[in-house]
Amino acid sequence: MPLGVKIAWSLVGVLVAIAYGLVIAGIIRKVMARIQGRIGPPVWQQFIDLGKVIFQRTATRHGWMFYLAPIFRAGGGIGLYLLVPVVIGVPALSNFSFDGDLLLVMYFIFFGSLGMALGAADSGHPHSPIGISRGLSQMTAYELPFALAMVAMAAEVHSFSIHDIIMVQQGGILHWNILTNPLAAIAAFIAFLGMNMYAPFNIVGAPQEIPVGPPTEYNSVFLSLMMSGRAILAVAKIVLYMDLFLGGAHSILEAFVKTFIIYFWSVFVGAVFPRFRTEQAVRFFLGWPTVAGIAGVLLVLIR
Amino acid sequence: MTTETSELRRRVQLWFGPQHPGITGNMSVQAWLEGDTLTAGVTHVGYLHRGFEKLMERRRFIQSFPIVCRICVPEPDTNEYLLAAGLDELSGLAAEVPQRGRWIRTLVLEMSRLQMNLMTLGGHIGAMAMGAAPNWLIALRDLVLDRFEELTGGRIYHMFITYGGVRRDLPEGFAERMEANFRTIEEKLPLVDNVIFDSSVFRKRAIGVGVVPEEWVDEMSLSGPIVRAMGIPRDVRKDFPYEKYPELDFEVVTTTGSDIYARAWIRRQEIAQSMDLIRQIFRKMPEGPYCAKLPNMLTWTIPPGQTYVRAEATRGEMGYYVVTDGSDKIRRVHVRAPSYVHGVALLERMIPGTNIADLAPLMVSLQVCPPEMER
Amino acid sequence: MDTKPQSTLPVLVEPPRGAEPHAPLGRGYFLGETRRQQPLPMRESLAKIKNWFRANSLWVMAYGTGCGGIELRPLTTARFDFERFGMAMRPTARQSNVLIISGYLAVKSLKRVIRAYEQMPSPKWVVGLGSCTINGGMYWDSYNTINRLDLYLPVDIYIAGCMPRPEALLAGFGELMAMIKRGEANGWNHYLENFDWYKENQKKVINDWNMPDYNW
Amino acid sequence: MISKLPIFGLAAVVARIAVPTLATAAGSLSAAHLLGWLGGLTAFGMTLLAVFQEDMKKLLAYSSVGQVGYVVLAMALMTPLGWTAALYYAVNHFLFKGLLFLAVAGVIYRTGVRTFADVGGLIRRMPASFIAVLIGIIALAGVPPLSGFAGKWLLYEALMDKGWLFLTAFMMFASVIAFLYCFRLIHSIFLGQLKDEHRQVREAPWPLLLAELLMIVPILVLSVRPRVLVEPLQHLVTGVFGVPGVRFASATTMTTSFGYFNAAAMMAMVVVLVVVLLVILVTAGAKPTKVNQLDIVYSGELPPSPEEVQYAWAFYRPYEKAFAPLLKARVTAFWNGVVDVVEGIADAGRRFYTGNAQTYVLYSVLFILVLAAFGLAR
Repeated sequence: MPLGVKIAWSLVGVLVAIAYGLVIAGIIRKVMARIQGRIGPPVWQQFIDLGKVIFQRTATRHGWMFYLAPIFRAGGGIGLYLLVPVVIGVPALSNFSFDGDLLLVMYFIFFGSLGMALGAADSGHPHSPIGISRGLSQMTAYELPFALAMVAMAAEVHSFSIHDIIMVQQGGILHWNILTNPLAAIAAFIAFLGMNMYAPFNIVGAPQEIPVGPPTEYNSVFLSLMMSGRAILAVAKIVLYMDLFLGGAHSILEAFVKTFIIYFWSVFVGAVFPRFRTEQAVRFFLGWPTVAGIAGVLLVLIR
Repeated sequence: MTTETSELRRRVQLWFGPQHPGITGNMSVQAWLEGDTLTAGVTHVGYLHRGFEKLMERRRFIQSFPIVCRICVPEPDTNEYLLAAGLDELSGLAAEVPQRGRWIRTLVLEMSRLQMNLMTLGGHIGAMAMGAAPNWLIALRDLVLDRFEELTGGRIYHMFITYGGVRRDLPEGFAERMEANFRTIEEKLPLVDNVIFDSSVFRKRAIGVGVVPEEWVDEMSLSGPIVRAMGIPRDVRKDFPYEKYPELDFEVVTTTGSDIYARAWIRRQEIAQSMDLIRQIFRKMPEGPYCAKLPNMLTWTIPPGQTYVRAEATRGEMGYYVVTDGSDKIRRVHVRAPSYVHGVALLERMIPGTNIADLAPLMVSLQVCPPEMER
Repeated sequence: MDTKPQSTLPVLVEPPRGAEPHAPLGRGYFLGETRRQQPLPMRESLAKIKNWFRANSLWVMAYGTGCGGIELRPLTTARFDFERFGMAMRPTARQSNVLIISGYLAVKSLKRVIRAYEQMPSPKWVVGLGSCTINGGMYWDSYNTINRLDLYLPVDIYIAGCMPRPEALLAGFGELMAMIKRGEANGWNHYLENFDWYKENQKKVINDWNMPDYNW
Repeated sequence: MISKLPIFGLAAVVARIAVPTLATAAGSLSAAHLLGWLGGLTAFGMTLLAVFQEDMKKLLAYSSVGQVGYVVLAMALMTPLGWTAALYYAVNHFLFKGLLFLAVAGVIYRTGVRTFADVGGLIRRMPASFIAVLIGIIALAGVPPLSGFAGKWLLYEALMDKGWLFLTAFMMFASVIAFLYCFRLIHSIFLGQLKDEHRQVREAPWPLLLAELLMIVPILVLSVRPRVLVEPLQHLVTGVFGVPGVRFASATTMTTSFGYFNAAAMMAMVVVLVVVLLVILVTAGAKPTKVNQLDIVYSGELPPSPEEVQYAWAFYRPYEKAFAPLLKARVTAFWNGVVDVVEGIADAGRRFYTGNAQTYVLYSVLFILVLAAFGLAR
């Protein structure tokens, strides 16, 4: 496939992914509302919010680094999405996944977070660095079980290529990594809770403590870019998990179903828990999720 | 080259409030943060000051009742009762208040304690960002508010208890509808217990956090659930019985630990206790008139005198010091509000060493009610 | 003779405690370079579509200024649930569009409310809740409250009552949404056009005025 | 950068003497494995200590020691890929750490303070130094577009290739902890609130900036074409082991037995994304008004002085609390010993960091000469 066509397809894919991320976020708001006994907003509420935020008549900014946070947040999300194959066997939807491997993807997750932190800190609001300090602390903590799981996955196929990891899982549900190495999967899925920032790990934006953390000063068009970045980042992460543990997807429908299931795991946990304190969250991840990850790696070594 | 970093630069000044979702109303805590620990905090009030005590000096006795219930917005009935009881006592009307009137007063007081505790229990976990339980509990509280509306005509402000008794009798079938509501509440409460008291995260966050030492009780005149959470059975309803509480059968709920968890547990038990008491009240309430024959409200004067009346609000001991001078207006009234003690003195003393994440749960568990602090 | 045009802004802002300001007093810390006076009539292309988006996504600032705050809890939670109309609470002024003045305003609160209002991005709307915002309600003779809110802030819609039930609030917000869709809720325009008048009124009641003058 | 020189000494020594013995001992628990864990633990422990420093230079010093840990670990791998990684890492670290030291020296020179809590918001006064530090920390953190990622990538590929799985995960963890101090370095110095006494601070002197530029250019070159450095290093290593660890699929793509990495494509993607999004941000929506420093949402109150709004002291206190069991009790004595040693080393090292640009340039030239001599000698 020529590069131009591929870029065009990827662009379409990015737009679809943003829309899908917004729809998922809308469904989550609905589900959360139903758990709380409310009716909840319409599922397309996120689109209305996005439109409203873009159509804001005035905007304020601080220094020039202020621009960086939304750009890095959205750039990190889009970049991550572009590096992960969405549907196997369809070149149009496999994006640029052959230009990078699992390590690159892992570090691209940090690209968004770190860039966002840098930009948000420029606003000069004390809530931003406090939120960032919490967020980065938690990020390092869930990184350990996540890294253990990644290492286990990669060691199994002796390759860091996501494509290879998907290929080894073909041939039925029993070949999926979630069943062949459940311990590593447990570690990774608990790390996923921390990544998604739902309770009990939503310590970054904690409204009762530091409303609303890093994006406190963001408004108007900055906020809209941040919202779309968050949407696509969520989609990219669940696609990555689908590829690693649920055997990838062969059709768009399968991708929708699998990603949806993965995402709702964190939502259902988040609906019924209060929030950890920062050091409690860090200690939690360094506790038994790490043990599960170590056991997962041992499982690979024994085999 | 290397200079010692000044105290000013080690700390960050943060304002919790007035515009802050973690604060329990329109008040603010100016706090200093070092790392993630608050090193000092000052409570600021005045955002809600209306000068009630002054306003009442310009109003006739009956005109004071609509004002007085605004002193604590979520639990107005204690204020109404206290003003009514003070005026009863000073005017000599106390002897004429009929028995049923007293029972209905007790009923209203317990209902208001019930709805306030339902809301505060949700606040405990809501301050830790758990959305479901507060939603359920506020929906349950709305059931009690429905009964209030049926009884008094208002959801929040009732202006129901007056001198000489109450404004009207119970409507037909009130007890049955209340019982139906109680059954709904009792059905839902185990679920709430499950997500609050059995939640490992809540236990981690709440046990051992925000401990009030026992020596402070008399030193700072603490009262209410804060004291009962230390194991001291102190309750105005038992110690200085008023209205029909002596005829009701209940034990003061106590526990040990004196932390956020213990105070939440006390509130949970008091919800059950309130429902039990209301059932008892319905059983024991006699028929009869609900109000004494009242004098002409426009010309009524009360002979000079002064008195202090007290009652148990959900936050602790609430007291009114009422002075009359023989005219048709109150000469002076002073409100002894538990939130003032807990929200200004106790909170400021507890802030040093508190984690920034624990301030909101701490404020909820001390049950600070800003309008009551400022009057 | 100094020919540089003098600032038309009065020097209002005290430097923070313990600081020796390098910038001219009143400009360095809080003020932008120019005050942006935007006469903003609602004459823009796509106005209808934009207004539809704005009306269906009202973000309310989480600031309970008075007693009315107690009915905002039921409004947001299970029984009345205003989120089904696309409304949500936002904890920061920079991201909110609706400011609910829930009841009476003490003078001290008024100062904070004005500051919060001026930090909100436009379009922004003010909802006056309860009788106290209309004429002072039962605190008409209190020494510490203001009686008429619209002397100090442009109120788009009043919801009368003491206190109004959540249903009344929902009806009020429904009316506000309809006004926004029709392009009639232009309180913020009015504030900008009559900025000096509003400031004069505000300074009349707030004695220790140390607020920055900005309006965007 | 001085701390890197022994690495080459170590490399030479290990190459001549240790390879035969250690390679034969590889089997159960080899000495190489021990050396690897020693390197890993150094990287982890020093990184953790760097996170909690309040002094810019101490932070960089701890960070350097931690980075040497990575190099030692890669050396201990005793594979061609591992050695390539170690040498690449060392050179790269020399570049970005030199850059960071120079930029921070500029800040210290202009402001006269070294504690994070005493500076802040300097981006408005020293934008060039800010960009230098930004490039330095992105390279240090190993976040994709810049050269640091290639080093991290080589290291992980080498570790996985060798089969040291736990060390791989452990190093991933340690390198993420490095983000904490990277962010702190840039936030506490350049972002946030500008202090009153620094309102007149000027940009760092131009010789210093020139030296920084000398570091930035190779970093950018390596970011797009890591092959420029990896290929010569590969030649060196092949001399020892006989087989190459990295293959070059194209001008920009490197492959190992475990994975592949296209640096130029990555750089292109990031640049395109940032430019496109910036254009979107600038053209769409309302034109933003610049507001001033203390005009922040502050719960409706007026913020006090910039000093009290800047969050800089004890930045990672919760993190410190989470690791308290590790840093307490018996372990404390051990770490105290480590700290003493490290501080001693850092103090000794500080004599070389004169803050004088000419000296630094001299060091750089000397270093490159030594490097060249080393290469020729092979």
